[in-house]
Amino acid sequence: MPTTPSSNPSEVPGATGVPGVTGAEEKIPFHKRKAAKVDRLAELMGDRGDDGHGSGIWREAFQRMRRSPMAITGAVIVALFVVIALFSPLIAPYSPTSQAWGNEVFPNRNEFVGPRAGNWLGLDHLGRDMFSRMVIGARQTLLVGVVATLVGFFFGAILGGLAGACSVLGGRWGRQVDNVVMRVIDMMLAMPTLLLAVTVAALVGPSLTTVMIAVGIAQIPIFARLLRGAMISQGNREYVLAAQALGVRKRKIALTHILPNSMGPVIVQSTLTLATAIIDAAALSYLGLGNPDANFPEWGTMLSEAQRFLSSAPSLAVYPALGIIITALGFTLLGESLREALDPKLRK
Amino acid sequence: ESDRGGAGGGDEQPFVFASAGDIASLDPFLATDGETFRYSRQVFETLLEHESGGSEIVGGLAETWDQSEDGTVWTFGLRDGVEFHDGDELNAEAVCANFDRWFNLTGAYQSSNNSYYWQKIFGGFAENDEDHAPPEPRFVSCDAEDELTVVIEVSEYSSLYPGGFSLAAFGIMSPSSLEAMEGQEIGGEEGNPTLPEYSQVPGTVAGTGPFTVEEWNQDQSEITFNRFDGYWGDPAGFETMIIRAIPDENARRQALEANDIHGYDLVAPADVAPLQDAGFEVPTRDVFNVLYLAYQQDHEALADLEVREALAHAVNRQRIVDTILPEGGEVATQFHPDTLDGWSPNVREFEYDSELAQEKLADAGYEDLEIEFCYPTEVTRPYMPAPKDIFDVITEDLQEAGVTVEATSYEWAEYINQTDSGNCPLYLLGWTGDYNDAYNFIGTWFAGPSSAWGVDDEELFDKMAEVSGNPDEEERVAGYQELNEMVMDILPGLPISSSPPSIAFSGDVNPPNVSPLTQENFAEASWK
Amino acid sequence: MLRFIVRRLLQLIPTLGGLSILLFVWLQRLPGGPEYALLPDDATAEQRAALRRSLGLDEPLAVQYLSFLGRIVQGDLGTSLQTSRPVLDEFFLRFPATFELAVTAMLIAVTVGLPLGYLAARKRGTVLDFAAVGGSLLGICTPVFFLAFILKVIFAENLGWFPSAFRLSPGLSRTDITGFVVLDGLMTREWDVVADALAHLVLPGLALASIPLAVITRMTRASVLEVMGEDYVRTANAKGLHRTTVRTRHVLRNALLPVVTAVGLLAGSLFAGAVLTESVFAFPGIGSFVYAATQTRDYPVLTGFILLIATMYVFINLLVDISYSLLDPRVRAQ
Amino acid sequence: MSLLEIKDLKVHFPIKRGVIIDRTVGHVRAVDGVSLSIEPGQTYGLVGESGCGKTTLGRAVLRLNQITEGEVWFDGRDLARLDSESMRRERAKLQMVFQDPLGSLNPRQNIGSILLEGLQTHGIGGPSDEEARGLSRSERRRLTTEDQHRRVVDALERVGLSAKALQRYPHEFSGGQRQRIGIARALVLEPDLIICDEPVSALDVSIQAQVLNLLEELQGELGLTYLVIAHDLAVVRHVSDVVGVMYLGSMVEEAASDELYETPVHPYTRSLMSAVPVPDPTVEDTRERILLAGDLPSPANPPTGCRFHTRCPWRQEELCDTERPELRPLHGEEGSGTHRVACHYAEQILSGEIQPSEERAERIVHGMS
Amino acid sequence: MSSSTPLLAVDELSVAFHRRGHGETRAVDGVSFTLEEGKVTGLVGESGCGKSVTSLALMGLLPDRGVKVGGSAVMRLSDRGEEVVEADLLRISNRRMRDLRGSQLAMIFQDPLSSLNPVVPIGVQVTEILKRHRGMRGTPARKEAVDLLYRVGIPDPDRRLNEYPHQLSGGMRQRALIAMAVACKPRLMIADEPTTALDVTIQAQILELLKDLVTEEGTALLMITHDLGVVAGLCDDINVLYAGRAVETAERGPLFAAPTHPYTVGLLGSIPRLDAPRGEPLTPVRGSVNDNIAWTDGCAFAPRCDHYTMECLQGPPPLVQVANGAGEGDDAGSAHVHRCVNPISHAVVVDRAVLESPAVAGDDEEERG
Ligand SMILES: Nc1ncnc2c1ncn2[C@@H]1O[C@H](COP(=O)(O)OP(=O)(O)OP(=O)(O)O)[C@@H](O)[C@H]1O
Ligand SMILES: Nc1ncnc2c1ncn2[C@@H]1O[C@H](COP(=O)(O)OP(=O)(O)OP(=O)(O)O)[C@@H](O)[C@H]1O
Ligand SMILES: [Mg+2]
Ligand SMILES: [Mg+2]
Repeated sequence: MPTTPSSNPSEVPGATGVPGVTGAEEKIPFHKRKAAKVDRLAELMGDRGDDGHGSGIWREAFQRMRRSPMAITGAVIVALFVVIALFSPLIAPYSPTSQAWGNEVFPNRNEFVGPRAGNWLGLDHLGRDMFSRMVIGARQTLLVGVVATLVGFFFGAILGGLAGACSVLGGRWGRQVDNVVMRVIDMMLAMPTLLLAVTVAALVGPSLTTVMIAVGIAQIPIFARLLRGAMISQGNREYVLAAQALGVRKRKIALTHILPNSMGPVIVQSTLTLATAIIDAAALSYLGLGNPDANFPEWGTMLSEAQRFLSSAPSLAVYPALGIIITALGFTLLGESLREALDPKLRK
Repeated sequence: ESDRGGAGGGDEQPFVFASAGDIASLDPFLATDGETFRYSRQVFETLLEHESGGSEIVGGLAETWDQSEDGTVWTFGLRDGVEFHDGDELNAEAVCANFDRWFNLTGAYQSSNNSYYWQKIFGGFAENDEDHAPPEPRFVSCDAEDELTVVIEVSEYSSLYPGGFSLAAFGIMSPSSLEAMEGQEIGGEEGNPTLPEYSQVPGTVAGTGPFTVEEWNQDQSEITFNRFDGYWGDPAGFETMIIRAIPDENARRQALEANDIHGYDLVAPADVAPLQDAGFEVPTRDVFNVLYLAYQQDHEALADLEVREALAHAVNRQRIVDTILPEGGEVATQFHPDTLDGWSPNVREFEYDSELAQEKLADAGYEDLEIEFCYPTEVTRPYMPAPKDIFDVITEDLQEAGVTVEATSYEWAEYINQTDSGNCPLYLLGWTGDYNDAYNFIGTWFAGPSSAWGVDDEELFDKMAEVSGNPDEEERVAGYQELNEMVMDILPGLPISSSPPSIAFSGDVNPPNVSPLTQENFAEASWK
Repeated sequence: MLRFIVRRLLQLIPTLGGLSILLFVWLQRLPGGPEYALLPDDATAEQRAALRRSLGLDEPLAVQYLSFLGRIVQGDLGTSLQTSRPVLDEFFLRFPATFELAVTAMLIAVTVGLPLGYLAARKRGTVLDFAAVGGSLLGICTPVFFLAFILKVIFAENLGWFPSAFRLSPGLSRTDITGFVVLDGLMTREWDVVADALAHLVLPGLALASIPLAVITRMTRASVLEVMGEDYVRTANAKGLHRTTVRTRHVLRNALLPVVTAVGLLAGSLFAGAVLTESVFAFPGIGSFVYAATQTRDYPVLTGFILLIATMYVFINLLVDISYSLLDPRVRAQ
Repeated sequence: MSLLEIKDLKVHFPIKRGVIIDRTVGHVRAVDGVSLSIEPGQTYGLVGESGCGKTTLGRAVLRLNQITEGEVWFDGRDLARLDSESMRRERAKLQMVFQDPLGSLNPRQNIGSILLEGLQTHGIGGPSDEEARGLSRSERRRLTTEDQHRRVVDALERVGLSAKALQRYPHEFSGGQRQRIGIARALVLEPDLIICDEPVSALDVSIQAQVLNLLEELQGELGLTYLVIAHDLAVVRHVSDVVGVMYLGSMVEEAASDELYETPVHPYTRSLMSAVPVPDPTVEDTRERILLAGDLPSPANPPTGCRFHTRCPWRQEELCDTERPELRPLHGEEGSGTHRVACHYAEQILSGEIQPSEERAERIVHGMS
Repeated sequence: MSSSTPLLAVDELSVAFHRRGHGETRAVDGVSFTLEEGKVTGLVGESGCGKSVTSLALMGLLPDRGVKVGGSAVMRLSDRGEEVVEADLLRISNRRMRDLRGSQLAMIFQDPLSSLNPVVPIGVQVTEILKRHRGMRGTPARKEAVDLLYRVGIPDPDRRLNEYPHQLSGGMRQRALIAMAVACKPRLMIADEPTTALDVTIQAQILELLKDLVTEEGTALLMITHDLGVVAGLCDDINVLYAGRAVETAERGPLFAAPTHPYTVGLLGSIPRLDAPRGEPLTPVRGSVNDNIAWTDGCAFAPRCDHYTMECLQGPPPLVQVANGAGEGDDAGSAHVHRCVNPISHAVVVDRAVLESPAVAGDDEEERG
């Protein structure tokens, strides 16, 4: 079953008989023989299966990821985390801020309450239910990760997209714009991420928003460079030239051709940034720039608060730490396997 | 393991103490921070001091002191036979040389962070430099009446005296070192002061204290002391002592546990019991501080006394004391620790009663009170060991009483700014006394209108001025008691607790007497 | 090559200039000034205002910046408000500690990461590979300060194998020549100092190494895997070369190129990463000092240190680029 | 009148270098004074070694490369002088087929959208102004959409693909099919001229033949004009009416396809022709081979005089390395005047007056000891 | 008999790749051929038919895992003295293979740039093989390397030794690769599309070089290419591969003069020939290699064949001797074999009209879309 017809105009079915056919077949009428042949061929080629329709690179990547244990582990972790985060108020048995058991815990005397029937993960240093705090904390943590990533993604994409588009299509003037934007990005890159975050946090004052903005800003140059790099490499591809040859406007080429094709690495990076954001947020909390509001427990804050009790009640620190590590691991695994799945080198 | 690190120095291993930060200068006069004063107390002595382990003022370099009737002339009888580290002898002229130097400082020395305590106690200078805007001078003169008698005159009486004479900033230095410092200015251009060399490199400054400064290693934030054998009192228990900075509270504890250090200050309450259990010496200081919850009365609801009372009833202060503060702390009934004269047993008290609080709020028409509540991050203060925990507990209590709390946190520097400017309706703050005088507490807060409190009570302010200006000690104390009662009626805030800050030592060490003013004399400590 | 270096150095000027303006404006806008950090709690509003004035902070920002620029041209980064010592002095006082720490971390990361990544690639799909990949992912995902804490609790507090704080045991006498403890110790043959300093470097070094180690392991692995599939490796095999020749000359040499870049980038980030590690281990380096400076609003220190760190970062990258071009003739040609 | 007339076209790429600000330190003379003209309905084939500037020339016509100098007359207008917006519109009439069939298709666009893009950009299709009168806007839009869709399907069918391909993505097709899509993309705009840059060199032989047949077929049906660029002389000769041979940025010989094959004059053309393998052992065994020494010199630093003199077996002591030969009609002979050569000694070579020096090629052939 | 044993006898070579989730791919499936000293054997076929895999299998360069190699490839390693040492290249130890590679067996790859290590100077890459197999080092090795480079026609070899691959032109890179291959005078050389990436003029140089090598050194050359033109000029015996199996094997004369397998015929019909009259359409094979069916189901070529019958789908067709009469009445030794149940007789080939015969293609196309 050829997918390509021959362009030979004389190749009209049934024009002449088939030469050299053996005697046995001569008895069967020609058209029947032909039909049988077609059927048989179709049958033989049938099991090869169709390549799938309307699928793109993403779909293919998805297919590949479905077979990767790394991707599956990552996806399961992330899915679990997201489900917990979304439904946390339903899952948490108690209010995360209720100090209902406040008189049972004495941090000043080193007396803590471990896991027990009513409190599966025990109580924290102020007599709050650790399990509920972990569950509700997942939501805050997810929020931090997502918003920080969006901040970095959004501004990074604008900067990088601008630079990339200008560099590829803007001619001489565009290269100047690209140059200027890149200088700014270089400047941001040269500034140590954590210090950048710390100063941002100090500027805005400690809060959840601060952490999200600080972590997000620190990611801007990474996204920007990535997108710019991808756009420039895509911009040198022949399909861009083809679009230009069609007479498509430059702005449209940048937006509908180059940009969508450059988003792959950026999307991969977003997944990885989610992990980074969660870890960086924890670091900021450790430095005292985390969420001040006890009403919204967040793992990073919980971890940094619990460090004080690490030797007497290690579990207070270990639960949120594990939460952070596992979640970050989930996103990293997912991102890495996505990267692998999208890698043109690994694609046939 | 007792010879770890013993390779250097003498034959005895050095005693290593961890502070929270490096010192700022070798000359305490230029400093404002506790770490510098901790260092300077080992090296320099002041005219007056506090009793070992207490807050009573006792003689230091002066054995006797007297004030004139109007309290403006102070006469000190110096201790005989006191020798400076550089061999100079202590006499009245030496003391006056110090005071004269201070009074005649010029230029950047007059900047408020280079002569903060001078300006606070003695006002401005002989010639005030407008650039730095120091206040009017209060110091008049220092005269050596005879070899061992010093007469210091001030322009007006203040309850700052005689306590002010005990401030570590006024450690007396030897005449030779003063000479050597002469002409050493605070350098750098405007806005970029660099401290003079004598305050950075050991060798110039010489005091009379039990230790001499051997070395200040700035890259390690480490200062090394040697025993001063010519000390007039009991010689120091350690031959060598090192104070090194570990800013992080957990790191300090872990370093002690790992035996990298032999003592540290600012022990977290949570660590006290475990450390004691593990065989460390964790003596508890006497209480000399107050932690309070301030009600900023520019806030509409807080201007209502009933609301303030309601909030006072809403907070379960006992729980804070029981679960968060170190053992030995207690609920404060007034803005004044009970270890200090002027404490009144008769102040109005507020029981924890959430329902009553709710009722009162309802009466005042604030059932749905929403209020911002600030706390500082990244600090522990002796009176406030875990700000966030305390904040969380209070928040929970307030919410129990139906108040909706909006949490805000600031870093310490910003926190002071915000609370000072009255931007926080509710906030946590406190004070540790510098010396034994009630004015050092309530006077700091309620001597006049301030945006920190938003209190505007002329009667209170007048009374404060009157009492504090009274040179008669007994009358003054009675006055302070009344004032305390008055304050608790006005209820500008809720005193929460007075809690004893702890200091920890290795089990091998006989700790010094611990001081409520956190002014330990490490000469008293020794190896077991 | 020289042209390239000069060009890069000249490009540094606008970058640093821009960065300094950015920092200047930004930092001065931080809420809460030094007047709150430097004076005691009971200072009055007048006193604070006076301090601001005497520090020159009441001048318009532009004026402040210009005088800052003027000084910077003369190599003066101002003085720390906290310690009143010149910022440059402060930097070089603390830089050796951080540098030693960073070098230790990098050494750990490289000496462990390279072989591990290489082995993982060679034994692709085996338990070793799985462990290396898993371990490095875990390394990336564990918050550094938490790891540092765990290391300290286990190896310093409980086992007592390594010291938990400082750069050198207190009281240990040493000769200070360069500020680099280990180097000085080696130069003066003070072996006890060297041993002591090294012991102090182990735990913070490990903690700081965790991320570079993980990154290098993964990069090496990926890079080796990629190179092993390259045509020229096939050619080398077709020439019948010994396996070791193929692996060293043809595989490793090419595989290490991208790793070199990564090492450079990581080295830059180590100085910033030191903030966390240093504060956990009370290690007296630039990280902890900068952190303290943010708390006290020590503008000159913040501006100066960040500029210096950024310069260093750019320099390290320049070095990487140069070494890259030495290693890769294709780049050299350009 | 020619459909496309290129006069003395030059495309130089600046080589930039500098410490702070980039200075231009030289130029890559990718195309260095080429003139040619293409008649309507003709196929013009351009051959030459890799790097000789064929692609650059093709792109310059479409102004996808900056033109340094020269004129490109198309349809009575000098494209080199058009402002960018008019040039953009002009592109509807000038289309291009690229070498890499996959690379020149946006992987994220389905075939339908790839083919529609050009129509939408140039607003082709839909009711004419007259027809559109009185129609509502949405109606007009509907008609336009329908018409464009029809045109797309039409183009697809012309290249032998069915309308089912519309929803599919480039990577789902085989190489030959992708190249057909590339051709359809050019075709749908109904251009006057299609520039094919190495349209078959990335394809397998059998597919290559399919595509070549298709191109010819389309020309027969639609009367297209082609500029076919390729490095394979056999391919070019197979499809072209006129063949131009390029060497290092300039045209060395131009003649009607058959004439060029029968009487190649320029030494480069001769050696090129002798190097093309013929799938016939008898021919191969008897053929005389002119082997060239060395490689193409760098276009940034081309040899003086005749660009080919460094490799030319017929090189003479005079002129060759000093004077650049012009592309000129061949003197004498039956030359219809269409045979043009850029060689000082073309006639002498043709007549056998000048013989190739053996030694140059010798060293390679008998180089093995 | 020893003298008549071929240098390398490949018998029923098969290579299957296993990939997780993909099952088994038989890239090479029972290919047999022999190589003789001083002779050139060609492997021809479209992309993906298993040419490279065959060569890699012989060189033992297939990946360690996920590959199953069957059959045998017996090579005569030495015939010094009476004793003949033979070894099956597919079975000998890795160590032994490494010793053979480079010294007895050498290979030239398709892409000269990617086949050279970009960061190692050419000199080192040449001398390392001398060091490995001939124990040369230092100055003698360098001198030998210079000599080698000179022999393959690299001008100024002394300077080139210190240069890196990217500084060389494509032709020179390929020469350098050839220099490495011939460094130890191997008895067997495999060239995997050595000229595909090169220009025709350069290709001619390289082919000439290879030809000389074979005639002068008596090396056996396995020439892999998809270009029948190249094969026509160079090879003595030719194997046409399709989908992993040889479909036709013959000496070059008969193969080009009287091809019998429809695939071979199709390939020949696909090539535009420089010497063919212009305007004649090509007659390519339909479809592409993607359209194969499994050999187990019948002839893999059937879906593209204009010639197939039901018989073709009745299981794998065997390799059979071509019935005589197809040209020269040659002896039984020179085998012309094909794998076709319904071959094209020579008479038919001549008659093109018959070849362009009925097909089911049209119908199929509609079904598939
Ligand atoms: N954008 C560019 N900048 C600088 N030089 C260029 C650019 N594009 C092409 N060149 C140079 O111009 C010369 C001609 O290139 P061009 O691509 O036109 O050659 P070509 O004949 O199409 O070769 P090929 O057969 O390899 O496609 C080459 O030396 C090339 O390096
Ligand atoms: N490592 C591998 N894993 C799986 N399949 C492979 C591998 N290498 C080759 N193949 C498959 O084996 C078949 C034959 O490949 P091979 O490289 O031998 O083709 P070729 O004839 O050399 O083609 P080309 O002309 O493109 O070089 C192809 O279908 C290819 O997909
Ligand atoms: Mg080209
Ligand atoms: Mg191949």
